[in-house]
Amino acid sequence: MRYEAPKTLEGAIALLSAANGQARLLAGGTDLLIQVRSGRAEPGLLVDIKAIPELRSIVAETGGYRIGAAVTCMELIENEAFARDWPGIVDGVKLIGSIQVKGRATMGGNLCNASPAADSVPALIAAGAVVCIAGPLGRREAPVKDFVLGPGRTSLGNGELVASIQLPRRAPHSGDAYLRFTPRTEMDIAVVGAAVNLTLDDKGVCRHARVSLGAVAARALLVPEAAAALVGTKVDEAALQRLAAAASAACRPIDDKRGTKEFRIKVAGVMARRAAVIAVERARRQS
Amino acid sequence: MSTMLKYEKKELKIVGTRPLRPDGVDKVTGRARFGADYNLPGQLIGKVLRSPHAHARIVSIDTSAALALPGVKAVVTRDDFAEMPDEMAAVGELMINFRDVTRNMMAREKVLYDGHPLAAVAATSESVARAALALIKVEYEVLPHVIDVVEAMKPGAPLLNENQYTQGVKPKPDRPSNVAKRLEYGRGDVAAGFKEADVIVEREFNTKPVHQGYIEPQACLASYSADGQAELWTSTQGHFVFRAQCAKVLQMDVSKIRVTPTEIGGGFGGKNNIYNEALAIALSRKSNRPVKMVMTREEVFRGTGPTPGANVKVKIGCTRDGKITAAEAELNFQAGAFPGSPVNQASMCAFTRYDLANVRVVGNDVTVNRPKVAAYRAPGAPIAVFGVESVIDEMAKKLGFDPIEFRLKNAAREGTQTYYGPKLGPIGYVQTLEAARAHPHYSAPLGPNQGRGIATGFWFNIGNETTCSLNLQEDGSLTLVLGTIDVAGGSRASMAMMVAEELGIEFERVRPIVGDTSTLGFNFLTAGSRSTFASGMACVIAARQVIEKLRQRVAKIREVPLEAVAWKDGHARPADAKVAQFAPMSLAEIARMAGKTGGTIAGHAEINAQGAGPGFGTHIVDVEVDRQTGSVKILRYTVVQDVGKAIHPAYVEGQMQGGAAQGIGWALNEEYVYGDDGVLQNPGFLDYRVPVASDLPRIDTVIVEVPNPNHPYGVRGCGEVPIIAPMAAIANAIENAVGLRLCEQPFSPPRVLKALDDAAAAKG
Amino acid sequence: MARIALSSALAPYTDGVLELELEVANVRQLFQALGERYPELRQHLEAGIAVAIDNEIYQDALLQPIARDSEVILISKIAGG
Amino acid sequence: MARNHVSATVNGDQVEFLCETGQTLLEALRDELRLTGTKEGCGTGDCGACSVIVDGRLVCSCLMLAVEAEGKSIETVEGMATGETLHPLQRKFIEHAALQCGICTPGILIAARSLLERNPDPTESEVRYWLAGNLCRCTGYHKIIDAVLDAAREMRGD
Repeated sequence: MRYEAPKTLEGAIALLSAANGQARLLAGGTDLLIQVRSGRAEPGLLVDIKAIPELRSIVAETGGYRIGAAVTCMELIENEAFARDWPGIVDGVKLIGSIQVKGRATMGGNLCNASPAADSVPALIAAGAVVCIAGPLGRREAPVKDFVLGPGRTSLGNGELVASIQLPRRAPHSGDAYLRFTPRTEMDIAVVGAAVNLTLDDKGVCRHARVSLGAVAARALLVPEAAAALVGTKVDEAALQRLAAAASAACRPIDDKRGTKEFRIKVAGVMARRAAVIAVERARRQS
Repeated sequence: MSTMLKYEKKELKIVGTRPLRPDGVDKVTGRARFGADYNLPGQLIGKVLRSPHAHARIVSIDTSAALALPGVKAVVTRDDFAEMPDEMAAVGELMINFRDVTRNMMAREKVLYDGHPLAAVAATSESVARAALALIKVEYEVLPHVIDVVEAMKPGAPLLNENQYTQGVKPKPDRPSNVAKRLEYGRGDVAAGFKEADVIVEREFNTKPVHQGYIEPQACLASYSADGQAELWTSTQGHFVFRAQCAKVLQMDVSKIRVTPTEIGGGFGGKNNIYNEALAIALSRKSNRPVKMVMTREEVFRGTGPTPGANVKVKIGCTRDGKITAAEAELNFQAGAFPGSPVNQASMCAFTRYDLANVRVVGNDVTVNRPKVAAYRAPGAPIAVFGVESVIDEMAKKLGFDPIEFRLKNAAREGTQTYYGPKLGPIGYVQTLEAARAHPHYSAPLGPNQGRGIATGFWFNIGNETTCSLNLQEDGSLTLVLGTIDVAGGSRASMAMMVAEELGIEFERVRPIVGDTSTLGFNFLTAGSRSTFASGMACVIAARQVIEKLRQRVAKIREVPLEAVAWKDGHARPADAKVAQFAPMSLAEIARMAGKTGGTIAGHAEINAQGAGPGFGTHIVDVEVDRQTGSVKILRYTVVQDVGKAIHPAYVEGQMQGGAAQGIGWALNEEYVYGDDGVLQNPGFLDYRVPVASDLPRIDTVIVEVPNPNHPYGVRGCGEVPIIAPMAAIANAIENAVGLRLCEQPFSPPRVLKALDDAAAAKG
Repeated sequence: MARIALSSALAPYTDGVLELELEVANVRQLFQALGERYPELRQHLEAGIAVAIDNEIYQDALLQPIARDSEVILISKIAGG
Repeated sequence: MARNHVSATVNGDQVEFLCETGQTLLEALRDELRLTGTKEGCGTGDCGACSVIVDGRLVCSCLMLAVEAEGKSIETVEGMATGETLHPLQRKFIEHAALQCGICTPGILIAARSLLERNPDPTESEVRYWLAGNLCRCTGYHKIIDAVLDAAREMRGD
């Protein structure tokens, strides 16, 4: 197994393309190293992207943000401006493992690892985030919601890599939140995750909403029916009940060691509802 | 001959205080050396090949390709270990069936569980060793497996051992069975007792296996030299017992194996038996190089002993005025791949907290396709007590009694006849119940969806073989060489405290160390909460020997009769001015002259300590249940326990808090999860969920001290009692919070939520 | 003679006999006498029986004296974690 | 197998070592540099026993490749005391009996230190959540939390 740490994006892409599938990208490595150590992954080459400046930076641009793929969770959590605009995404990022793991892990890696239970993905989908992809044929962009195809599978082609994740400009009175359910308070994989992102008008009526669920299907879902339950309401009890019902109805979960189908379906509604309540509070506070 | 020093009430200067542990600085600076921290020049790395099947016949094992790999120096399989007879054999004073020990260490005709070792290699590096494992070709004939204890007991269930016939049933069965042993305890007439009862509560409980979860994986380093001598460094709860087991399976003289215990990174019963140790010595013998073997966390979960899962049935009858008339229990315990679950201790612990005229307990020790169980802190007791204390609580509620009141009404006291044999001596059970009732926690207000539960636990505590040496050095300081492992609790500190107390000197003048197997005679494991009791007894005897020799020496030096010399506050002083007057001598002064006045002074003890005092505890817990997710939060926890005497109260509190935390994990989220294929699905700390710091509240402790009459300081022991009550206490708290009686451990969110929904559906 | 009681867990090995009187002066003699009377019990005696002499439990104390009027109860040995 | 040459700073000392690409920083510290104070409890980042600080960040050394340490500054438990003087956290852990077997202690000390460097006055709950990545099976955490809060108090000087 070889190790390379290119200093440019082009260098990384060249290495990836040349390795025709034998290379793995190394960002935080908190998932990859475990796969390699256990023999579940046997790459011939590791391409460490942490030496590429563009991938290590958080840039505020056109009112939104561009988060480099190799920015660590702790760096993102400590970025106060970002946390102010996208607290729901930070909710998710805060749940990616222990402080130790977050010191290494990246949101880009969390996304590319393509786990149905990835904690940052539902919030990114709810936020309408876009993945900026670079490859031998140049750059392209894709909505996060379409990027993950299934467990461990993404739309990345040979030689392609995620350069950054882009968050749009925030409208006034907007708020988002992510909640997950785990048996322990920390150190667990989400059994269910729910993200709600919404915008209120001056009268406190919800004008725009996106709801996304994690760990209830082969990949994180965008649930328009759940969002529809909120739009046009003041997010009152009735709306929250419709939201919960729609969220539960959208689940297509499996039974596994972490939770049963029926548990996931029921708790998805609970988490969505609780996340919505937090998102609304945040939106009201946002001028 | 048994050794008994009776309890002496006296004023104490050091015992009962909180000096700093002698192993503290090494442990906070990273200098303390644990199993994996030992290395030798030229050492090889040893790795184990483990079965991917729950149950399969081994058709063939081909190691030729592995041996041919550059860097591989030795491979061992079943062929490298002698067949052992199917009979109990003594190791020290432990009785073990070595037919099973050899097979668990290295599979022979069959693999019996996912993770069962098949072969081991020694190579020049970890990566070469791993590559070599991949080259070993094993042909299996996969067999049907059984992991559920109830299924395994049914006739026609897949058999692990075709030659196993249930012991303890008459007439001798004609068909083999997974039930290795059936045992029955009882007294009185249970049927008549239930007739007298106004109310009868009967429940069935099921628990999953849980692992000791020590943070340090098993690790050892072995060096066998051509002259037939072997040295072993290993993380163990009993280096003498490990030596005996290795000598037996390797057919070596006991004296030719020298075992040095490393600092042990947690054991809790899981490091009472060998796993890799004999393999490492065998690989070293074959390769003529030192061999180091360190388990991965996955190996620890798949290959080392959890505590059993079980099926438990409990039935209790009671009169309207709250007197229990009859109690009955059936305990069906998973032994794992080989017999030897703690069902016997569990049977003896089940009802011993109560004064009962009519009792019957039936226990079954059942083999299933899981790792062979190992001891875990009060082995078996928490499982039986989960059932019994749940039913006791339900009974109290049915009859309208306060749960503590009900337990007091039926509590065992001094002189209570147990159903397994003797009457109980002086015990502190009632005192723990009364202290719990008086504790502010017991009367604190509760909010919605919150509930309070209590439960109680009993453990025998034990004595057993113990040795130590106490050597007076030329400057008056002392070296205390101990043979029982300090498994973490701080026994080195406690032993030094008792010696300092006896000699009337500062704690810091006594340097306690744990000697290797060549420095002392046989010591039993640090297990059964015996260390502070038994090793403490030995230390006191050794210290008193030293004092006696000091008095004799001073009598000679000062030319006075022996009876004229008294030992007080670290000095030899005139016993009585009328008999003889002389200038007192300090310990240091005597030590300085010792060499020139007859030689150095030392004390020894080689004892088999008898008269351990039983321990009792009462736990109070508050929980809050999230009705929408089924998640249970521990809000407040209080442990009340009779320890006889707390030599070092801070370390006793630590045992109570640690035991309770393990019990909380057991109750809420810990469990072995197996697939239909009999393969363990959660062999790691991510999905095997031990409590993390943010899961737990502060754990308050109340130490009760009812002296054990058979120990000079009244010590009973304290390590095991605190893990017994939590599961039941939490189940009772959940019942009080949301009106659900949970009988399936763990009380994990999916289980609790389903129970809540089913209850709601039942209400309509 | 000392009064000997066996824990009911041992009944299968003594044809149900749980109480008897024996002329024995210590635990070793007791085990010997019981082993001769009940061969099936022998392996269990060796494999981990403790005795309670007048309600005091002894483990591996073969030379522990048994007084003429003592009450002796055989129970299983106790290990632990 | 081609080995990578790495030079880094460990507890202020310049070090150099060779490692296989697959080797973790934990293995390099323990096996190449013989700094065995950092422990392996799981190898998957779930127990925190291998916690070290790399360029000011708390990480699990079992989840970082040794080759990635090139040019980095690494702090381990061996570097916490100054000569004979223990770090306040080390002293408080002994005084509060916050350690039993001691296998998790180096990782917890390093993690607690990185917390107090960021937040000199944490609440009990903040300490519990920061240390959630460090498993302890002996103590039930009670005395560990006490020791960290007491050390923080002393380091603040109030």
